[in-house]
Amino acid sequence: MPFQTKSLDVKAGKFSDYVQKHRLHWEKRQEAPKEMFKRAADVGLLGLETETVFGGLGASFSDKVELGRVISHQSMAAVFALINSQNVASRLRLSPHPKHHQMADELLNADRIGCTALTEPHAGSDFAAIKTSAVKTENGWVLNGSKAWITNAAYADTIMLYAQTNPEKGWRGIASFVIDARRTGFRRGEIYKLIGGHAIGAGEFHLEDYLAPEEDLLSPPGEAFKFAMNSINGARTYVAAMCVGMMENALELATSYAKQRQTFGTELLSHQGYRWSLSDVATQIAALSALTDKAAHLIDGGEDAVLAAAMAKKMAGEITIPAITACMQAMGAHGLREEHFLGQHLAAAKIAAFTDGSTEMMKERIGAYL
Amino acid sequence: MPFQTKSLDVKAGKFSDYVQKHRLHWEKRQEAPKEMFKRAADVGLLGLETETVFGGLGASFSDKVELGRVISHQSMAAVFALINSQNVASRLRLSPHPKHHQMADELLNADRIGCTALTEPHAGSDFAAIKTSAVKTENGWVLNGSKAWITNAAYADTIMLYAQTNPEKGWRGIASFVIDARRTGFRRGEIYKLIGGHAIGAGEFHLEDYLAPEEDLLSPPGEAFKFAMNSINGARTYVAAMCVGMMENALELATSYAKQRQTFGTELLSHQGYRWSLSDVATQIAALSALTDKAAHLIDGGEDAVLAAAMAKKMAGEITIPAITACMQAMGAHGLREEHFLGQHLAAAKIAAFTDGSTEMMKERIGAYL
Amino acid sequence: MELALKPEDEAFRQEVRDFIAEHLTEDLRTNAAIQASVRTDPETAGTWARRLGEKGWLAYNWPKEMGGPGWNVLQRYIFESECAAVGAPLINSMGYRMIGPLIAKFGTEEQKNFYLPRITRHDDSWCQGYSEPGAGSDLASLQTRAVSDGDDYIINGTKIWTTGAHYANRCFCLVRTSTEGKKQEGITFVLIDMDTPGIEVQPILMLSGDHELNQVFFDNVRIPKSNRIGEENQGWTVAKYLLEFERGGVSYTPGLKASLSSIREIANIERSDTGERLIDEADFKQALAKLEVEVMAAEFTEKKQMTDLARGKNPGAKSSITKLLGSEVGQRVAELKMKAVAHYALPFMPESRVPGNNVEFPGPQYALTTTAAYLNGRASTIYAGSSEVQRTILAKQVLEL
Amino acid sequence: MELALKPEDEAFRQEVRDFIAEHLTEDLRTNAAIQASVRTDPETAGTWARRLGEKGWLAYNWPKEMGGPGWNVLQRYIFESECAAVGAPLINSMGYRMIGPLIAKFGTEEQKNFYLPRITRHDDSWCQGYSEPGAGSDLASLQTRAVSDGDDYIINGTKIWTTGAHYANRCFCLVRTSTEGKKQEGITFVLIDMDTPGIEVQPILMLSGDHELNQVFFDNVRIPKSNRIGEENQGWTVAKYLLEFERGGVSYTPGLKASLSSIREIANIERSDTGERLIDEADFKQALAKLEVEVMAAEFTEKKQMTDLARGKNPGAKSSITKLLGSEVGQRVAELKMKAVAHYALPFMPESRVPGNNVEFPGPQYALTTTAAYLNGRASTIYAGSSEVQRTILAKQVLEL
Repeated sequence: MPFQTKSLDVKAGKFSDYVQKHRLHWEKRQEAPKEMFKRAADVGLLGLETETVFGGLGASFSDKVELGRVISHQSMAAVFALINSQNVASRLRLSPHPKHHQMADELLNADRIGCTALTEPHAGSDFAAIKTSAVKTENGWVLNGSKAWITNAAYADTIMLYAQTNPEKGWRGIASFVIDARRTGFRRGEIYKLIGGHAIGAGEFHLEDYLAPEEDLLSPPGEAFKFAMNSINGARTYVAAMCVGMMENALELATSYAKQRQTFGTELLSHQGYRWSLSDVATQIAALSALTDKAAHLIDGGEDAVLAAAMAKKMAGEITIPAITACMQAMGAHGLREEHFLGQHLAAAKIAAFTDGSTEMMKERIGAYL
Repeated sequence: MPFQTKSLDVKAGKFSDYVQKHRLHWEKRQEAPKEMFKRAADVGLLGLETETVFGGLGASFSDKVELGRVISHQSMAAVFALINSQNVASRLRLSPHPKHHQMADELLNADRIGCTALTEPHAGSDFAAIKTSAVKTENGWVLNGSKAWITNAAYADTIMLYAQTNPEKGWRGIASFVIDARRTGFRRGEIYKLIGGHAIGAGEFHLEDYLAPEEDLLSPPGEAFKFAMNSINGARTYVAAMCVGMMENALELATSYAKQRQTFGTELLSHQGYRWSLSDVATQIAALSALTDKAAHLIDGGEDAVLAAAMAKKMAGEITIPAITACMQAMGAHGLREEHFLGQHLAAAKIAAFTDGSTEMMKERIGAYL
Repeated sequence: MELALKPEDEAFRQEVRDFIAEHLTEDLRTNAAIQASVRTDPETAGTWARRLGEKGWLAYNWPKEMGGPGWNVLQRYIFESECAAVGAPLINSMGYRMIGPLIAKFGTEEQKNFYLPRITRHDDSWCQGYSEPGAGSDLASLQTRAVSDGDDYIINGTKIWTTGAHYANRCFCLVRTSTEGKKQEGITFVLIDMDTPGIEVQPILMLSGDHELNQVFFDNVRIPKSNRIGEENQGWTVAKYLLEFERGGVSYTPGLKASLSSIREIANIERSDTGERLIDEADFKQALAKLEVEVMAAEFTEKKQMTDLARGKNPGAKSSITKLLGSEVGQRVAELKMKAVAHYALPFMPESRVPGNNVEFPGPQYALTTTAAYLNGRASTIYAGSSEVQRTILAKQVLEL
Repeated sequence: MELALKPEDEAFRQEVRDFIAEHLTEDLRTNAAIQASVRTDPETAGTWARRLGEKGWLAYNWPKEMGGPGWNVLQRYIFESECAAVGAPLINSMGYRMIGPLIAKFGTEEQKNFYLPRITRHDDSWCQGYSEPGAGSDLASLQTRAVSDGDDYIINGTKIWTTGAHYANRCFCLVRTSTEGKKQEGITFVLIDMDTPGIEVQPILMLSGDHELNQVFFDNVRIPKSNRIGEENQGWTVAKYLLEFERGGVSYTPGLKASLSSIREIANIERSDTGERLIDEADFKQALAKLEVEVMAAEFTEKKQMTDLARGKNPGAKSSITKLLGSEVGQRVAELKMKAVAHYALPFMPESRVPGNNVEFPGPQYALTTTAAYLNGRASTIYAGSSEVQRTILAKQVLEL
């Protein structure tokens, strides 16, 4: 679907060019690229879903999905990190407290970097089992615990964090807080080196008697969980769209390689076998695109997108790696060259298959509808 | 593997030609072809595994597998029926009673037709649950019960039948008997019309106070079950080889069709896409052949073939239908024409996937080794 | 697995349901249920077609100016879905889907006035004379000759794989009027009445034993030139428009969704080898879920394309994607249904699928047509441009390889 | 999943095991275990190769008259299986598997006497100069020129995808000595010492970040004509023999079986998303069983072909089947292993796979090389004749299409 937001295509193009130029370097230095956020701010992408009255673009969810797809041509990890930060910026605008709006302003400028903190070292897929505790005192909430596999953990300082206020209540006890990493009680932990995913800046951090003032309670117990569950349909949808983007890129590389080879007079890649194999990839891309578009459309309309998002995520988890390897195979040994970034796409597809509910979890979710 | 038994290739060729000439007619009249056994007797195939001293060919198990493969080019159902009868002929030679040898002689001449009777209307895969009862009296054994899905049920009159002598003992109570359908107490039941499988003559029969003299007890309780379990590895192996035969036939049809089309000057089937698709079929045939050869070799050597046979059967159950449809697809609309018998091959492949333990059961069996 | 509809669409769906409930009588439904072909028998299908025709819903894909109901894309899809869900007879759509839109585009006023109303009422049964023994996927090689003789053409040659030629009364045909220039340039599009002297129809039996296909022979068949659609030697252009229409205009997914729902019902009843309900068996459930996703993806792809069509855009080469998805997913659905009915897939009793028969099928009703439908479905990746042709089109026109 | 061996074979296996237990020291084993390439680092592999060479087991596929142990097919297979099972270093086999048999067949007595003993002792490390930027799967298009100059050739051009060129001291090479006639007819087979002036080696990094491949540039490189194998312009015949030997001579399945057994171990430890052991999860178990069957089928196919080879039969085009099966099943096995280690597939720490490093990998040891091995394994369907080339050979020479 074309972008609905005015000039978002131009912004996306500019940022894509920047990512393409730097992505190999980011992988090689094996560090999350903080400067990438600065560039995203210059282009104006960190306020993607922030309302225009607050200086953002006020983009629809469909546009967010489209942005994920387009920039994933260059690097899924980069746009995944970017969207993670902008999610916090737009969420903070719903807060009645001026300090949160101040933080959101800084997120737009990349003076702050945002992230959502949900998973923990020993609670991967079972969200309700998180152990990070929030205890209410007269000075505010005291938080303790560790978070793991957190996107942007390398630099994020404005964190939408989920914690348990009452373990006996299960998911009803979970609340969300704004955590300011510049305050005492926050300690950054290990930052993972992920193949094809250094730009994600994934890693861990710890809260040690971190004191959150009362107004930093973002969603009270009960509501936080529902908010997270709603937003996960969105995440599944844009992750699937990112897979579309990577497959499109692989297909473009393979087809342009084929044409180039033809130009040099060798007929190697004019063979029908390659053409058919790539046609199948094109067909799968079309089918997955249709699913992600549909899910995005439902979410934009405020309709139930649980099934459509789960289906898109499952299909993405199953077809992306075979589709990319088919394109690599069509390029022969050239497909193995580092500069094409196809190895990183493969690795990112693997990350996509795990994040926001694994392919196996999607099967369970869809199975429940059978 | 080439035939080891002298001139068996010639016999197999003669019978194949005969089957090819009549198979469509047999399907059209929707009846099991009794005359087929007469022809098999003339050629000398009904004594395949019968020792040469008894007038048989004394062929190895590997040769039986090879015969299954070769004749399945024309009709899996026909050779399946034939092998079923010869199994009884060779088994009866182990009996010390002259009357059984007399019956075996008649089986060699197709004056009798043999079959094995195991499954029952309500005991499909669970052999130990059979209900047909055998009660010992002073005049011999009195048998009562019904058998279903029995190969050659249309005409068989010499039946190796499994019955329960003591339900409390489970599989240890099961014995096998020679049943002579010409005696009172035997009643033939419904004969199934099976797509692609009329030559199998599958159907039902009933025993109503059938009196079997003591000497017609073939394997006593306990031993019968072990004999059946051993022979099932053989059955799984030759059924897999029959699938190889059908795939080979489909591949031959598709390749010769392709060549013929080239001769007429159209380039339709010289396309690489078809060639690659058919090459994949050739590769799968080679792999399954290797498995069936190995299992046959183990059985010939008296070694444990449970796993190898189960693997061959499972692979056959999974690849045969897609391989045949790939060949059909390569032939375009011509592949759909009745005379090529490809629809019957497809149906027979479906029968193969069920008989002697379904593909799902094979998964369980292999899973136990994991 | 349905997504929400707006109130006005709900109302429309109810209207369709009411009509079907009243006019799709029990006998029609039963006759349709026991058949496995891409069409129901002509009598059953014809009756249903004429009932729809009276209501003005037969040519449901036509705009008002052509004499159709002028439905939008969603309404058409609802109509198709409702028909598929209750198992309405599969009508010979050669008239309203194929030749109708083409006459409307290329026909003379006289041709339009004569044929279009007849099509909306199902007065005729049409067949398509395209493929020949030496010209299947490579259609332009066709050799059936039409020689000019005053105001007539004299036709000689043969057409093959002609669905329904044994009961059709009219045929639209591609014939060669010139052997000069490129082979595409000497082709002309004509309409032939099937009772014209010199036509012989020979049956070709399908894998399932059903009779649906034919070979048609033309021996000095004389037709008036007024039966020509478009100019002489312009038949390829006419036909190409139709081929894209055929690829793009057919919705596969309403039928696929109905099949999946039937598989779910079966899997709730049948048991696996290990005794558990099939729907609870891990392998089966996994295969079913995979197909649910594939069908949903195909559905949204189809809907996207229908939206384009509704906006008057020619889907072009992209219609190859819907054809590939619809037909190949369809074959996988048919295969899973074979798996679901297990042993019941084996009985071969084609008579039990003939309306009015008294042959009892030895298994549940839902297994009656499963195998035959599977076998007949093999043709879906071959007709209307084989999968291989679709891939070649995609590679050439979309990937520009 | 092992089948029974005869007593004499059992004894042989024990002999191999004893040798490995004594000579495959802990440091060699550790260094091999942390590497994911088609070869181990030259130092580790070289040490192991020389130990085997001393025993007379390095050129284990050679007959006695060539200086090998003269093992039969089963003994070779046992040796390979035992090495694979304990994870012995993967030796650069270009010498004993590729150039050795070829020198034995086409070389002069002088060449045989010089090179063959050196190969059995691993005195040299060989690389193969075949592919060029414009001549990959279509090898005969190669352009690297060798111009005659008295008793020498002067070589100019470039070779690409040259495995191990950065540490090899010798290279066997196809060069063009004539541009007349068919392109296959002007090719000559030569041996080049890598320290000859004018050779430059540039690295090509793999997907995994590993360095294994190179591009080699020849700038007026002078070699004596006595380095030629076979006659001038007969290089294609020489190379073709080698290509079939390469396709037919390599056993894929001992390594695949070792991988499967490692997957089974992992699946006994790791847990699925729903908390059960991975080995008990229906989907995973199903996928594993499928691969067990495929590997077993590939194994018996390989053994059949090895029996042919042992009988002196050239496997010819059928070796394409073993190559296709081995390499494609191998990629599926690597993919399943990725699935088994789940999140541990993601960490990227190539330093942790360098012998003697002190970088700790944040996961179990069995996950250390999984992803890199998967990525490097993408090459297996491309080198030694890509899958597409194999399919084309099969279609042409076996199916005669």
